[in-house]
Amino acid sequence: MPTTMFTKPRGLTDRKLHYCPGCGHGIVHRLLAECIEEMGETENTVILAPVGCAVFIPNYFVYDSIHCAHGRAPASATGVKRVHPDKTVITYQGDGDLASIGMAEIIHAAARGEKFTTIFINNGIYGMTGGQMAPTTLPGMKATTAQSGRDIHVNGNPIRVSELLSSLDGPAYIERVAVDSPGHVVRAKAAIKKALQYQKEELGFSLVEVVSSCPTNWGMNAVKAMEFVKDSMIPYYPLGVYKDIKEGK
Amino acid sequence: MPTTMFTKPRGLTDRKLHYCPGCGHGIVHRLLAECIEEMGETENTVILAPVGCAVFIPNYFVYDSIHCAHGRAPASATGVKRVHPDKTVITYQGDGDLASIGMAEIIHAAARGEKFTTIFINNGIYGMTGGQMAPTTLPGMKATTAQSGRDIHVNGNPIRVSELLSSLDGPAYIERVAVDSPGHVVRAKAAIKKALQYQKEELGFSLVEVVSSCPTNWGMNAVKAMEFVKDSMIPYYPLGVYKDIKEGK
Amino acid sequence: MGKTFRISCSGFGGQGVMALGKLLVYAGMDEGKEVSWVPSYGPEMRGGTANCSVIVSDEPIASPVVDSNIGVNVVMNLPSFQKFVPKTAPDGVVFVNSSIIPDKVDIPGVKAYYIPVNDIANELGNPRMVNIIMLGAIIEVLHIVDVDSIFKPGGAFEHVFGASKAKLIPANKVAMERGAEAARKCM
Amino acid sequence: MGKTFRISCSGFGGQGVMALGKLLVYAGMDEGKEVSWVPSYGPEMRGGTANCSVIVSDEPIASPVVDSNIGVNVVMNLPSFQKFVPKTAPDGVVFVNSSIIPDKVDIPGVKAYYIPVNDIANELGNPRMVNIIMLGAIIEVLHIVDVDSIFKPGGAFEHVFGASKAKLIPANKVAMERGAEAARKCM
Amino acid sequence: MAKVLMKGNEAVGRAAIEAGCKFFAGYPITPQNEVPEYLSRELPLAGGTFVQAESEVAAINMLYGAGSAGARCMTSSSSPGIALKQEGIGYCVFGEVPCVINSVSRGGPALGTIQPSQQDYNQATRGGANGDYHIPVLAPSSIQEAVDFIKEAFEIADFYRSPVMVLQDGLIGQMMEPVDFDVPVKKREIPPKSEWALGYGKGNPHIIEGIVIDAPACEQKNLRFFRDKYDVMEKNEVRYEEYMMDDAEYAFVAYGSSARICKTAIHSLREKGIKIGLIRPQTLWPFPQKPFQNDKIKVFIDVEMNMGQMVEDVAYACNDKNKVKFFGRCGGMIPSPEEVAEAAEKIIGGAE
Amino acid sequence: MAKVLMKGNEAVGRAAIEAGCKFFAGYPITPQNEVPEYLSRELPLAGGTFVQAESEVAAINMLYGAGSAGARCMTSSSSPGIALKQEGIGYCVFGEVPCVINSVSRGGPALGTIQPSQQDYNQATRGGANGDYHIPVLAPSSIQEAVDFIKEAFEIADFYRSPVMVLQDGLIGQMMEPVDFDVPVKKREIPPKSEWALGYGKGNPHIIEGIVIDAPACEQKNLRFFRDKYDVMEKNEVRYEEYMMDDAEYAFVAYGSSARICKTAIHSLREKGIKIGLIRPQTLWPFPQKPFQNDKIKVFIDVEMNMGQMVEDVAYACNDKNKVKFFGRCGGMIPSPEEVAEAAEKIIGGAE
Amino acid sequence: MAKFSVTFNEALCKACGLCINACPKKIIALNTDFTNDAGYTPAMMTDIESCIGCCSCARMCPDCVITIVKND
Amino acid sequence: MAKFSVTFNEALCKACGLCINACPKKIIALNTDFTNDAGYTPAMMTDIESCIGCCSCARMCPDCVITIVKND
Ligand SMILES: Cc1ncc(C[n+]2csc(CCOP(=O)(O)OP(=O)(O)O)c2C)c(N)n1
Ligand SMILES: Cc1ncc(C[n+]2csc(CCOP(=O)(O)OP(=O)(O)O)c2C)c(N)n1
Ligand code: SF4
Ligand code: SF4
Ligand code: SF4
Ligand code: SF4
Ligand code: SF4
Ligand code: SF4
Ligand SMILES: [Mg+2]
Ligand SMILES: [Mg+2]
Repeated sequence: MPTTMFTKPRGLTDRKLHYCPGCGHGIVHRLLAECIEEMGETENTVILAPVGCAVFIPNYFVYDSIHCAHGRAPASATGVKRVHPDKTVITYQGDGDLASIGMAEIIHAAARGEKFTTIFINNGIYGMTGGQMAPTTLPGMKATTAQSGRDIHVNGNPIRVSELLSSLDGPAYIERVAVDSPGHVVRAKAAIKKALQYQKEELGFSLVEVVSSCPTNWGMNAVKAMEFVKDSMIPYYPLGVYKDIKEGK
Repeated sequence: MPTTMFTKPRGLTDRKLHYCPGCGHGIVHRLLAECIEEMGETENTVILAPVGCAVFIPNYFVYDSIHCAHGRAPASATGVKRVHPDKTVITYQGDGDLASIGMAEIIHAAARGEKFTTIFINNGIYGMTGGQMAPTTLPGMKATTAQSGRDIHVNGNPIRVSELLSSLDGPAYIERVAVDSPGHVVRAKAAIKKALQYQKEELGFSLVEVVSSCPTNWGMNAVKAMEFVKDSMIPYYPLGVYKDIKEGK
Repeated sequence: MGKTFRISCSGFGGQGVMALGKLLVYAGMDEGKEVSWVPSYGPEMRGGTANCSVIVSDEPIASPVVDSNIGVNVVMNLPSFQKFVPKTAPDGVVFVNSSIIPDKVDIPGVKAYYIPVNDIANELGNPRMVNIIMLGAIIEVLHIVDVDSIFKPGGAFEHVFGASKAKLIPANKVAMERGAEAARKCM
Repeated sequence: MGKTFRISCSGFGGQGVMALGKLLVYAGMDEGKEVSWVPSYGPEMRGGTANCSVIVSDEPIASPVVDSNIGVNVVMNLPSFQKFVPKTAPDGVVFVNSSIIPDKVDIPGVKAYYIPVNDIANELGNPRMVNIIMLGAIIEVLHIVDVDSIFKPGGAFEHVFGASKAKLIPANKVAMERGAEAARKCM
Repeated sequence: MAKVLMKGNEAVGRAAIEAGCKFFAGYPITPQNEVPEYLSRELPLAGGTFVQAESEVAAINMLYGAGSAGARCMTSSSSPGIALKQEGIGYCVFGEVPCVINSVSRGGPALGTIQPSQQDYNQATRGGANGDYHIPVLAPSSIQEAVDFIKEAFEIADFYRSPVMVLQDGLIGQMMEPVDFDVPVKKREIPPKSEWALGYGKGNPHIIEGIVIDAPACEQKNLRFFRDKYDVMEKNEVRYEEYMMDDAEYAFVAYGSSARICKTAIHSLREKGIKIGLIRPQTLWPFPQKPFQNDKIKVFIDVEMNMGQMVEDVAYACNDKNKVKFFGRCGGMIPSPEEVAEAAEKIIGGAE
Repeated sequence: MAKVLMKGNEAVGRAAIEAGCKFFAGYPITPQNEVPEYLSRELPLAGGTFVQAESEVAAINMLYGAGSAGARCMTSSSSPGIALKQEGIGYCVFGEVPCVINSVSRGGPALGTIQPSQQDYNQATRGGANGDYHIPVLAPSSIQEAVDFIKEAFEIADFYRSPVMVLQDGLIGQMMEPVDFDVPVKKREIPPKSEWALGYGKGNPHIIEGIVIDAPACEQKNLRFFRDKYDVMEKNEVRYEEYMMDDAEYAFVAYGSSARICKTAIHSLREKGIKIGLIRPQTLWPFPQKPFQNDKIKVFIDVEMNMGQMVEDVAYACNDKNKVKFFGRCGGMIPSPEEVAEAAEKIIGGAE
Repeated sequence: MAKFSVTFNEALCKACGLCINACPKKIIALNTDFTNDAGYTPAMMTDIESCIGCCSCARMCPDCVITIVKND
Repeated sequence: MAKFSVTFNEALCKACGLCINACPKKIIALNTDFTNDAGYTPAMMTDIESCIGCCSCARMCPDCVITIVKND
């Protein structure tokens, strides 16, 4: 009897994703739906969409969902989770959303140890608005508001979110992963699953930072963009577990 | 000939401080004025006041000054310093102001490496509004919004600001000091001076976190409050240098 | 038309003027009167002056602020005397803490009572009772409320200071009576 | 009253409809006409349809939006055909990319030109020139602007694509001419 | 139950609990601190959650989440804090998230002063969020009314799935008055959570919308709001009090604390034979129209603790701006009944 | 200089540089992204500073600092971003900090849609900050006017030491039109920095105030603003255009893009013999009063890309709400000249 | 029958090439003969027999285009 | 004349006691015989001869009450 080894997870709707060809958002959407399905939480999940390319998340997942104000998903998730402590509550945020305008909200949700999970897509750019500099844009990397490349003396230094948040006491689990290769995708899925499990176990706040790509605003094709992730992004944003209270880290 | 060993620095006006008896704000005001005077910057300084008990800073210093919106002094200081790169620019912020509502602004000013100096008064409470919980209120410590003492499972974990900011690349100098004893006051002054010197040398952002007291809202007299700083605050907020780019730290 | 007391209580923070006002409104409410209490909340951190507006009336209360036309003007320190006495109503009454206020009220038609509350409190060995002594004087002169409404179980005193402070009632009754006595001397 | 061209250009992102519109307005401005160019900016990330409103007129331009009563309707793909053709003015003209649009315009009074721009572009070995070919057809039929205003040094072409692209002008001239030729065949 | 004496702010907290509020998020600011302080202590005892938010922005966005999840929820703040909530209020409007915003005004602009004021009338009634929208604004003038209006606000919020604001001034927040918590509130048929709230969408996902990227659809949503919400509110939710208006030739127009001051002024003016009454809007939006369709009134004297922010609403309602005069104090100053009466006499003198 | 063809947003950026803007802080948001993008590239070349702020809140507070320090400064944003700036705008008002706020509206509320709209009229003219205050709001209806008004805005801001808003819609921001950058701007006598700005206070400290804790002093400050700023602005800064009003019996009232659409509609209506013109407010605050004191006009037809936010201002100006009718589209929809003309015909038909 | 079936939902494919790049056997290519509704030339298998069922292609696909079935 | 003069600006003193606590020689006390305008009983020296001029008192004073002069 033929066995299906790989197919679209149940948590995704049939809507065609509006993302550009080869955009990492699609990969992460699928991983998230896979993890939730495997945990049997498909009917028990609420997802909070950011402002950013992923704003249309409600079109793509079968979960209850909400469009949050730019950067404020962690605050809104605090509201949702406190009202529904038994639901799996997930925020999905880009680097502009989480690390720029929403910096106060993510730090405080993390410090409070709010028991939801954040999927943080670090693609080093403001995708939706057309390629402006993000807090995570690499030094030298071009953006429409740093047209000759980010100069740290003019534009400031990039922010490493996982490192920053792991100095806090509230988070239970923080890992940085990437989706540039099949191997990393597998690792990314494991991290997402672990983060959701920590949520279920009520251990505290959990976050997975996914180093992803934005072929369109990086001005590269999808394959080259994944190479850029490997060659340029990951060295600046080292992958690994930054916080794991079960491991005493 | 008699020599004056100690007197009010020139940078302070003759106005009587409105602070409660024994409040640490007064000590830090004096230290700041002393350092600025010793550096010959009395006529060249702009100070940005927070919202908090120190909101009336413009009454007490002879410098040009401005009342900032709650938590936004780092943003406004960015504006001032970019327009006047040659001035000594100082923000003075409380823990509610800097670490709660103003968290995004301080992190981003620090990450951008804005060349001003922040004096951060950690007194573990919202002084001005009458003793509500601050992001720095210790576990177990009472506040009007945590009346049986901060419970980290209900109220979340305190935030250690110096540790948090020192994970960033923009800051040149970050030290945590206290004003509970004459010895610590001397050390605090040295830290403030160093921070201002790093600003003059255009090395980047500098911040001195001062562990201070709020006798009124802690419900203690001034002497007991300083003992509380020593016995309870400092163990949770260890003193020391957290960032010093000259020392490669 | 029934009677309306428009009361202002003012003094240093720490002299208990806010509590004095609260005792009046709790007792007044208990007696079925209309009441209101308005604190002035100033910018001062600590210290400085404090004051409250109190109305005890047989009619519904329109404006609860007593900052002009003060009917019953209780002043516990000199800054308050200077600030509030000029605002007394033409037929008003002033209660002055004469222990620390040397000045005299000089407004035609306005009657003043000089109660040395600090001295009496010191005699009683409890300087914090100045407000209760003054309250005794006020009630003695104006009968705004009954003394009993203050001290009875579940009464104003317990409301304001908490049931756990009920043990202090006897001492406070004495203080009230000493205030009343001082007032009688002025009448 | 002078002449006013109310133009709509629509197609896939990548077919250069925005640039087509811009060439018209730069050239029109150069010729002293009143001009305006309005992009539609949609929510789509990439792909999807793009369109712009262009007006070239002898009079000051009031509303710059050309979304109804379209005088010159340039449609480069099928979705655009379906969406925009019904909005053509009663005396309007439609330019259809007949290489990939099988449908025909069937509105009384409206004249349509079917230009197989993809085929011509492929013949010329440069599929990106579809917009220039179409522009050639439009100018040939309507004389909205002079070809010279497009290609002269410092002209529209250099404005839109940058002076560094001036070397491509000869090839583009050829493309224009091929478009004009195709239009003449439809006349 | 008997009346109890309570500070306005604490009474607001208790009213919220009695109305079934299960989530409160707020950030300290004078003169409303007793609201969060009271609720931090009492709400958990009533099975609810109190969160001290990191900011006013976070607080309103927490409500956006908690309200979306179907809980009755409230935030409270004062002037600059309300300014920071504007974007979030817009999201609650668009996402149709019921919530209650308690606003206790102080003198402004900016940090201004902490004394009571009504300088936030425009802020409350016109908002500062983007887009076309309205939210009901209830303006109590006593602690009793503050309690009743808070309870009512939760009902209105749930009924229309909309934010509702209760606009007070520092005076009502800080004073004490007897209050009866047993005044009944009209219960309404409210849309069941199972039909829309997050966490209830089993199988048929519930979506709380912040964006409707397709302009025609976005327009339709706006039109639906006007048809099903704002127009209905204008018809059904208007509240006002008329005081001594039966024989009145002049009318004060005032809300909140300044209305109380006007009442005192009316007594002294009537003693002088001036036939004056008071129209007291209890809802500032929807603004009452009917009491102003009164031809007997020669002059409407708008009295506010601001520079005349309500004047245009009164002029619109009575449709003759020349009939509208203004007296006010601002920056945290409370007018005395005497100065109000005097101002009225002058205005009336000028009008005759 | 000859006219150049430019996108509205870029023209705004260039106008700011020409006006001497030396500091820009902004946060990306559609449909105004070309403003920060252009300035990030061009402003440093002109000796100025561009900062991409971490948020709109930070951006306006950066202006509060840079403006206080005496630099001409600007921020730019769109609908929800402007909502977030409200508190900061209040600080700029109270601290008397000159700055220019460019607002390019999209459909709302909330994230709404990114299509052009005029749904932020209330947001711009009534603000959402606390306290009594007004800021001048200029509403260009072409790119030329956008450029002229940006330059003028800097002059007004410096003259009154006040924030000034330029309110546009996405259409003007995104379109291209020829523009002449050499149209002269009236230079004004502006208060010298040496008298007030931070960094210029040698010996006599300069203080930018956000708080005046003493209520009487706070009131005095408010009164001074009304006397020295708002009243003067109402007298001197009102701008409007009258178009074909000489013989008009009906008048459109419209600003920005919708005014252009009305002009096209006027042509077709006049062809049908309907004597209609246009009153186009160029300042939304102060709102023009004079053109509405026109007894020949039977009906004022307010046309906006919103649900009628200007209606009350028109009614107030003409002092008869029954003469004011409304037609509009919202949520990012742009009305066509044809539907405007048709709506006008219907309204006029009903009126006759 | 090959050991594995690898099928592409062509309507959803955006021709990004990530699957092609990920496949260790290099047996995926774009089908330039066919353009889907969105204007893309979707990916297809060139040599299903060589497929080792590693799922690398599917894991990298952002658009859930690929389904892999083991035929036993 | 004592080696040091330690003077208190009594009008500013808030009687917080921090100087008293800081003085290693324990030669500062509150002057309960005098109440300043703000209602406080200000600090004073009890034994100036024992002063070692360490400035600890002044360093701890939040209100700049204390001036220390070395008399040589
Ligand atoms: C208050 C507010 N400010 C700005 C915007 C505009 N905006 C939309 S998306 C976005 C940034 C998106 O970047 P990111 O979070 O990195 O997500 P990505 O698109 O890269 O996935 C911005 C600034 C907005 N919608 N609301
Ligand atoms: C936007 C805004 N929110 C809240 C407040 C009220 N507020 C004034 S001071 C303060 C906190 C002060 O605490 P902190 O920063 O720790 O300073 P401290 O008084 O302890 O020195 C708050 C919340 C305000 N003025 N503005
Ligand atoms: S713009 Fe970038 S992040 Fe957004 S969908 Fe396209 S590739 Fe993905
Ligand atoms: S309240 Fe606390 S921080 Fe504020 S002045 Fe008093 S002691 Fe100092
Ligand atoms: S399953 Fe592996 S081998 Fe087979 S096509 Fe996909 S990537 Fe290639
Ligand atoms: S990865 Fe997916 S979308 Fe990309 S080419 Fe392969 S099948 Fe198509
Ligand atoms: S200088 Fe030293 S020894 Fe002298 S009084 Fe002060 S603390 Fe005491
Ligand atoms: S430390 Fe200063 S304020 Fe405190 S008691 Fe001593 S002299 Fe007075
Ligand atoms: Mg991004
Ligand atoms: Mg503090």
